[in-house]
Amino acid sequence: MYFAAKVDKEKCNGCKLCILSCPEPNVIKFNKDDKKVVIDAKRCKNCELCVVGCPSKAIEIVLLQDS
Amino acid sequence: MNQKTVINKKTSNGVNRKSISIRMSGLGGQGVITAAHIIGGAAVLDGKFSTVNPFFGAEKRLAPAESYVRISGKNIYERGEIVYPDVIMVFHPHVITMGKSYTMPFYDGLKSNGIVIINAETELDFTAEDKRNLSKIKANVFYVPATSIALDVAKTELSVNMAMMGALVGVTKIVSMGDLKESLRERFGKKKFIASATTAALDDAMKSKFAKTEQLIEKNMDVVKKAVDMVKKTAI
Amino acid sequence: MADKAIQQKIVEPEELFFKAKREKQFITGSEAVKESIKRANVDMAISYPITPQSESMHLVGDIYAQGYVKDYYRGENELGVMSAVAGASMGGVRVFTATGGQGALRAFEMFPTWAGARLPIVCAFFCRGLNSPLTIQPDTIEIGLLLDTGMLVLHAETAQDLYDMILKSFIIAEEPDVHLPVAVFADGFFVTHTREIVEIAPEDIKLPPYNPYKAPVPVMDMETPPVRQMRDPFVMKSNYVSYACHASWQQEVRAAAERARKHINKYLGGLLETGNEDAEILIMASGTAVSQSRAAIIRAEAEGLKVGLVKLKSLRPFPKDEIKALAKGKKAVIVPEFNITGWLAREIKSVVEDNSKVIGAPRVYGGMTMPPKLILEEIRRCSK
Amino acid sequence: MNNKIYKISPGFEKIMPKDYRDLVNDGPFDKKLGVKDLGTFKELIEEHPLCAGCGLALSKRLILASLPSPENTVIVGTTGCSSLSFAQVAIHNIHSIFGNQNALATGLKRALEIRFPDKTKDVVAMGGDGAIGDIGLGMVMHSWFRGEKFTTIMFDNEAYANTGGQESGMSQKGAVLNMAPTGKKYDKLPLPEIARAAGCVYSAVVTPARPKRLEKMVRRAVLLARELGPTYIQIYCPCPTNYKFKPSESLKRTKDMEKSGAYQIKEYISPAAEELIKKFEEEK
Repeated sequence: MYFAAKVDKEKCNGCKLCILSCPEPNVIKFNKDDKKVVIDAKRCKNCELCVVGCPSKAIEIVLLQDS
Repeated sequence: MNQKTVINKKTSNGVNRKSISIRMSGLGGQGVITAAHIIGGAAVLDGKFSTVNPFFGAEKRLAPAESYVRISGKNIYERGEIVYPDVIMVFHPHVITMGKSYTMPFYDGLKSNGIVIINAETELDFTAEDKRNLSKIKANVFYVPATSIALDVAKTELSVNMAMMGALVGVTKIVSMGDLKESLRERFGKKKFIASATTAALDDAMKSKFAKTEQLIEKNMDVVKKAVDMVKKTAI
Repeated sequence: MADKAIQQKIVEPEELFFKAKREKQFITGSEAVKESIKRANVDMAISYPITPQSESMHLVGDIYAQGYVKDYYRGENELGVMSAVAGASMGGVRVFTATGGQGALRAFEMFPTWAGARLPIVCAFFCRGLNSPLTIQPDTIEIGLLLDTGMLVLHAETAQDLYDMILKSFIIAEEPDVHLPVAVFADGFFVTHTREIVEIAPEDIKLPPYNPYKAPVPVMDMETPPVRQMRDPFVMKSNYVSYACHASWQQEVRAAAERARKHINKYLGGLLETGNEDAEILIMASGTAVSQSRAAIIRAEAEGLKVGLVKLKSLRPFPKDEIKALAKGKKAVIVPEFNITGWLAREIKSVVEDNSKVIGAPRVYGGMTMPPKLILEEIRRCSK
Repeated sequence: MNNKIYKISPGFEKIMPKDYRDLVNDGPFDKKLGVKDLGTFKELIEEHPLCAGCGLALSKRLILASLPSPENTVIVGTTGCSSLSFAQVAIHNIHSIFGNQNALATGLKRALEIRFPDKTKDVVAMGGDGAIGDIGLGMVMHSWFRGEKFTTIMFDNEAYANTGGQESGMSQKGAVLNMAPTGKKYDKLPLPEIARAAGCVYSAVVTPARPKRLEKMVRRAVLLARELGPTYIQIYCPCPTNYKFKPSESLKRTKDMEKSGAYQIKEYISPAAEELIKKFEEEK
């Protein structure tokens, strides 16, 4: 069980500001097909900088159950 | 291009085949290290073995400076300071009178029947104890007015060491005049020589006194020859 | 870059070391260093005018100006120089520098780093006393302090040794199964400032260039694949694997030094040299202490005393088996040293079977000379 | 670097770690990518052990994405927080001892110039404020005085963060930190100005809250260093751990510092650099 950032695809406008505010490499990826971001939760350190930086309030920190 | 003394294959002139060690004591800037280099170089040109090394501190002008020359017909192993010299050369009276020396008293370690050559215009006033000790080891004390010879003949104090070498050759015949001249030419004739940065600067000063290297060598050889004539033994 | 290129023919190391006709020159130890570097095909040399100073590194500057070395500059301090030669070596060029005494200690942190990064740097150390009280005079105390940095450690007796050891060190250092820095020590003044006859190879030949792609570690030039763990191994991860890597890497550095033995044997004719090793009394020494011992032995023989001499040329790798065998059954092993700590006696005591016969004397330090008479007195005492 | 050299030999694809496979298939080498492309390629840095919300980690990501020629860049780092992420960088990355990065980079850059006279090999020295501003300042400044052609980048978190938050020369006056229990007694070192005076042809200050500006500066610094001489970039890297704020406040703090004037973005460009920049822009 751990906390990690999660994107609400409905709200994401693909501005990529979250990618530029994340201190971790290769965590937030940009999907060229739907022009939205995806988060690799396993590498997320839960700093919340993307949450603060997202103008669309599309990211929140959630408690993930998987190991 | 590079400083080198190619060893002459000719046989020794036969003078003084046995080993000799010389301790030169002077003050920084007087050329004790250069003198040792030239004497050692002349011996090597003669087909002998020689090692030459200086000893000084981080101090510069007028601080004690010593150099040591070992010459032998056989391989030389011992290194460093010469503790038991055959010859002691004193380039400046202050070595004795002001104690500007690595060895106190200045004759310490001199072998029996050894030679002392002092640069002074007049005889020095040794203490009674010094006189007693010097005569006990049967020291042969010579004086040479090296500074005035240098000023008279070469018109520069930088040639004091040449006069001292002349006195040495006059007394010991340790190297020939020809080899000495050749060694001198190798030392000053080449474009650049470095023993230490300070020595290099003094070399340039020396060269600036003379229009040409050959003139420098001739004049300095004149100093040497005059010193050969003027060195005098004194009773203790 | 120097203004004019020098034409030198590249020859095999064996040719330069052993076959080329040598010429005798009457030069100082510092000049011998210059002559060595002239023929070593060195790419870069970096200097610092340390106090204590020898002329070696500014003479190397002169041959840079003549075109024998591709790049050269005066660094800002000893640590800066030792760091810059590391950078140059990681960049894949052959480098040389020299230091000694206080300067060496100021840069100390880099020496184990060189070894750990497997850099084949050749550095000459000209031994001087260490503070305090202030001294700049000859004293070999620094060797004892630098023995366990992972570098190979050689100790020159004469200017001839210095010339040969530096030149050969490049080839030994760069052997792929070694690939370690080599520290060539020589005693300040006694060797650096002493003018003596040295036999040297012609100046128109030089060693083959260094090939960094033969190194057992990647050269840092972005011409080899980027890997996750770089030439600086295994730092900063706190887990069992990283500890195990670090430990095994240290073993590998030491093992590489041991593998240098065969190359030292090949090029330097052995880690040590012996004379009269059958005698009951042996002198074991390195550096200038060997010269003083030779002079003492001549006098001992004149008195009818038989003494053998063991000259240690390599201190890392240390010729432990050789020394153990040589010392076996001897009456005494005399170890004269130019330092107060007696590191060589300590080393020898650690490998001989009965170490009570190892005599750590005479010792002189702080710039003192060692009259052969002092060694002779030990020989006489042991002969009774 | 030739891209082929890090390709995986046939049959080994499954053995190589995923990160390596990603680098080969999707890495930035030879692709002229930049900060705007982040999120669409495999980055040069991998998962590192730096703290959550670390301004240094963000800066390093941005710098690596900004390098004009990563396939021919060698990084020289030094002890400190930044060194915790060296082993995770997929270009040659040297970690030497504390504070000597600029001396080491000098030797490296000169060696690469000897070996590759016809190629461009960029060297970038990176370190924290402790390494660059304090312990290594002499070696840093001397590399500038000598005019060495490489870029120096400081991760300025205004403290010795790796060792637990001690005062550094780059800490703000009055900052209460370990070893400054009553507050720092003197001003932050004026390093950008010192860099300019010491011979840097380009000296700039930026924060990771301005990624595009940062990218522009890094590119300029590296390209100018190739041609002209030393360049310097100082990046404010907020440290939530030692300055004791929430990781989520890192970028807000950066903006506040900028707004209050405590940390000003600036750029000093020498006339020669100015001319060259103009040329670069025309070529574009």
